[in-house]
Amino acid sequence: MYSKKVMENFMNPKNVGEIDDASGIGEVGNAKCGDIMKVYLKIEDGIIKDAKFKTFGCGAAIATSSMATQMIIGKTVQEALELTNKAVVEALDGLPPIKLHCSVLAEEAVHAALWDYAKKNNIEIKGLKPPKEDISH
Amino acid sequence: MYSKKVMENFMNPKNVGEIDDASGIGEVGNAKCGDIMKVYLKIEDGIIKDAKFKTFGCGAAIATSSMATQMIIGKTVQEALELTNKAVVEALDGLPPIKLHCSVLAEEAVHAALWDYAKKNNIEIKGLKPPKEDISH
Amino acid sequence: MKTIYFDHAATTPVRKEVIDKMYPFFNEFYGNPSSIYDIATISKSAIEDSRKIIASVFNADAGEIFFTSGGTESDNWAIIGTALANEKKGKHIITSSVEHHAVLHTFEYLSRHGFEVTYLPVDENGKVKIDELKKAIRKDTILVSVMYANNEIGTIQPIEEISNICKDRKIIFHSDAVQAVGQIRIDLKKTGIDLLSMSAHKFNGPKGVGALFIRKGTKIDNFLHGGAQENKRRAGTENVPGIVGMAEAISLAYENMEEKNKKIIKLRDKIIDGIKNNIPHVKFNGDPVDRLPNNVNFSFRYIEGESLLLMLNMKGIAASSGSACTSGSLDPSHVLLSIGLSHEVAHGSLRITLGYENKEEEVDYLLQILPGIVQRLRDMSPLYDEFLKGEGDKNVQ
Amino acid sequence: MKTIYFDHAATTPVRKEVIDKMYPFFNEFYGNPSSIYDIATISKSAIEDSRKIIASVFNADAGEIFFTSGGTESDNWAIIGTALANEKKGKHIITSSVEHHAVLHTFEYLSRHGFEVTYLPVDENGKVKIDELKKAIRKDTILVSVMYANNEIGTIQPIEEISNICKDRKIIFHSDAVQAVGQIRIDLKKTGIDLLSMSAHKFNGPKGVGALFIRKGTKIDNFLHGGAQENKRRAGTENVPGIVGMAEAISLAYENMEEKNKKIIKLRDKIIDGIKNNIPHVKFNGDPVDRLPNNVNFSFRYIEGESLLLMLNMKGIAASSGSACTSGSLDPSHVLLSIGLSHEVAHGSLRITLGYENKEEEVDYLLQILPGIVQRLRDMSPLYDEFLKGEGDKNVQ
Ligand SMILES: Cc1ncc(COP(=O)(O)O)c(C=O)c1O
Ligand SMILES: Cc1ncc(COP(=O)(O)O)c(C=O)c1O
Repeated sequence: MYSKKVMENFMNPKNVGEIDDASGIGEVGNAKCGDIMKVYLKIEDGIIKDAKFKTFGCGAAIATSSMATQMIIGKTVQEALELTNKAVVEALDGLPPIKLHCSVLAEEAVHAALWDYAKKNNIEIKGLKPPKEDISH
Repeated sequence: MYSKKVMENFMNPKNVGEIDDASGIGEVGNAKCGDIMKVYLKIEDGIIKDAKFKTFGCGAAIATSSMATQMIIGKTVQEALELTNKAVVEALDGLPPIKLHCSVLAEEAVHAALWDYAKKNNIEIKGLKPPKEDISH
Repeated sequence: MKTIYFDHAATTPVRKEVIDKMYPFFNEFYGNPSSIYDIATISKSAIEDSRKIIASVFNADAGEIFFTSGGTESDNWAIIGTALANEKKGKHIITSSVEHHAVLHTFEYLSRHGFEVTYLPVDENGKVKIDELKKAIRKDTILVSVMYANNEIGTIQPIEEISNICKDRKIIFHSDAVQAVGQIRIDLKKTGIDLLSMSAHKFNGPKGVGALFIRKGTKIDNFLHGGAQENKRRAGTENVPGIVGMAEAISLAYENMEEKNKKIIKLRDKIIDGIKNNIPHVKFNGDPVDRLPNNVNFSFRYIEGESLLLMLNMKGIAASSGSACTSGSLDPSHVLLSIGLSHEVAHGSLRITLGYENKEEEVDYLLQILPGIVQRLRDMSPLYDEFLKGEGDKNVQ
Repeated sequence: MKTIYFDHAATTPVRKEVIDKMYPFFNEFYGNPSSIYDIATISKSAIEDSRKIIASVFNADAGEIFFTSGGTESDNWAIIGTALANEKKGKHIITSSVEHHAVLHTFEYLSRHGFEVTYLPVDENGKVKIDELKKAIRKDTILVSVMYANNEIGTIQPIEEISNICKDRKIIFHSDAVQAVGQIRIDLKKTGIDLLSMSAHKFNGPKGVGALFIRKGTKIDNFLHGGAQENKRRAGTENVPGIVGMAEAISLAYENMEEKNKKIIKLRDKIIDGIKNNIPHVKFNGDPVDRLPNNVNFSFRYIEGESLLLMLNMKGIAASSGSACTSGSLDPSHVLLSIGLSHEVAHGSLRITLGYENKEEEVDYLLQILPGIVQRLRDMSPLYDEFLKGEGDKNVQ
């Protein structure tokens, strides 16, 4: 069902955990649908120094969290914003069609964390929209 | 599907043929339904001296013709009249349910031949009913 | 005594190669394809690979092939599924008078539930009359179902023409190709059939598995309701060994088909000529040209089919008949009656259908014993008597 | 790594003895049972012998057993067949909210075609509430369908009571016994079930074959239309190897059943106790007493089922979950929601179902690795975080 890359990222996910003094935290999804992703970002000088996650969800949800956080570390905020779910899926060598929503969730989680960072620091990130309010678990 | 007895009587039927100077001839069934039996009887002093048949029909039709003619040879007319399809079926060690009508046909063929004999000789055989008129092939 | 099997239209032996492919799916890769662990994903891939193999034979897309339990289910699904899904457009449906019961009885079922059915007549070779089809089509016609090739007399229908007529009028066209698949090539990109039924056991695959081709975009309801299998179109745990076996069987059947058919047609024509030349009072049934490569069908006057089969069986030959006695009903085959045979002649029919494993010696043996058997039965027949005495032929067509 | 197979409710491996019985029917006795020559009469007898074997297991008459392509077809036939045959009496039909989709989706189909459906609620152990059934029955109720045992949580329904209620009111009672057959004894002379569905692959028989018991006198329409097979009740060339395999599998399953069940119940209870005692924040699902001998079902809070299955799979264990992710839909199992679980808890369920070939070592291995896997996933879970921080439990049931 899953590619080798997905299984690697699921079995040995990178960046699991929290960041105590996170610059921004984003949480998306809801337990009703079976997926919650919480992403922590450490941002310095507009660069993402660290990213961590906690995820409740299926194999694809955990693997996309792992991959998405890996892909944004070291990137600028603007670059992180431009990370699409498609890029995450490609980096994982694909996902089954019914699992594509997990990659969307990962994209949204990163955006939500960036939104939180922007709000806290009272800055504007061009092209960033407010996260949907569906954390209803 | 068929018992050994049926197959024996089908593969090596007894009494196939005609009797030139038959005392009575009976033909029943119709080609539309796939069965015609024609029975020839040679009757002397109220005893069935010989019986022959010609049959168009399935294995059961041929086997019951063979068995029925064997069973009446040497019998009195009255005894022949009393030969039931059940007795023929038993003598054949049974027939599949959908083939029981063949044994009925054999009984009817013997009756028809007896009727013909009675008519020709202007005698009455107790309990004998006229054959149904369905020779419509 | 080894059976000489001449009844491939009824069913076929499963090929050794097919059994070997099926085998591991019984107790090694037995997982339920809907599950997510390894032995289950192996069954899942096996199904998807089989779907691709089958689709490619017909030049179709894998997503257009849906596995079923056999030809009957495919026919029922195709017909009931389109009727119910399109009944708002109209309730008139058309089929031919020579269809298999899996189609005919399904139309009868629908006619009991508010649909109006037209049964198309056929010509004396068993072909649907195109003019009659054109006349039968109405504004509210939603479905035409005409078989690809007939199971009794082997006649191949003018499918291309029928499909064009349906396409022009935007009517869904189903074809029961249970007898055609595995015997002749069918290109579903070229021919506008919307729904096509097939059954694995007719081409040396296992019994209990078949498929329905559903052209993309065809409006059809589900027939078996339940789990999400087959892209949510056909519920029920998949018969994995059966599906794998079906794919292997179809691959083998279409491998060098032209070459194999040449051989089979030679045998078929040898039987046809042998019977025509050596047995009097016979009638050849079916189309002489548009005919399945493996089908021979004759009526032998004055005798009845079941007795003929029993005598052949005693000699080790397995064949079939349109006689009523072999079907458990009173009437002989509706197909033989539809092409104009009298009941009497229809009762005396013999069908020989060849398979890839038949040999010329077997054909020679049949031709050697058949005349004697026919004569033996005629010698017992009161109808033959009448004929000899000159009173008969008027009755028997 | 050899798979430790703990998903026998999904499907089972075909037993060697069963395959051996099936084998000759693929290419030795391959004849179509409707034909009259020797190799065909052998298949015909094999079917009738199989029918007798299966009937005797249920204390039923052979004439009451009809072969189908599996549990789904049996369910569809039972429900649609009785609904259509009895619609003049009424169009109200009843089922439970914890049925398999093969039943639920068939009821939904009928509700789209003019029938009115009542879905009975269940208690927290998954049992149908008898009072609710009595209340639901109306003058125009023609069918009640309640499964014998649940496929997810293993709860055995009060079938005797339900059947008595239906009998008193002359309502046809169907029971989907796909999960019960092969695991517990069912006496159809004692219990007034009118229609009972079963599927061979759930008791170490082959996939793609099942049966429907139809009590003599039950009014039911045909579902698959076509040939005269199965006493003219179910058309389609019979899956002879499948049928023979099903009979062999059922014989083996019911041989020394009590003894075998003792062993299986011991393993089952070892798992239940092991999980309860070694893993915190779990919920046991299903009835603790009226339960299939082979079923374990737990919810593990704060984690999601599919990840759990994937981790178990990496350790060589095959199991199942009611998680939405494993079903391809968004909602978790309707069964778990029906017994009152929140979506969140339902997502974290694990089903372990045992088979005759499972060994105690396998159970020990599961109990050894499961706590670590659950903990690993909890350590990744934001819900577990919240719980630890004391803000969580209010949300998760
Ligand atoms: C033309 C045709 N259609 C349908 C069927 C039904 O197929 P099955 O018996 O595999 O269900 C058959 C064969 O029996 C057939 O010859
Ligand atoms: C309770 C129940 N009913 C029906 C079915 C359907 O059976 P099948 O998949 O064999 O058609 C299953 C299993 O999938 C089941 O567990």
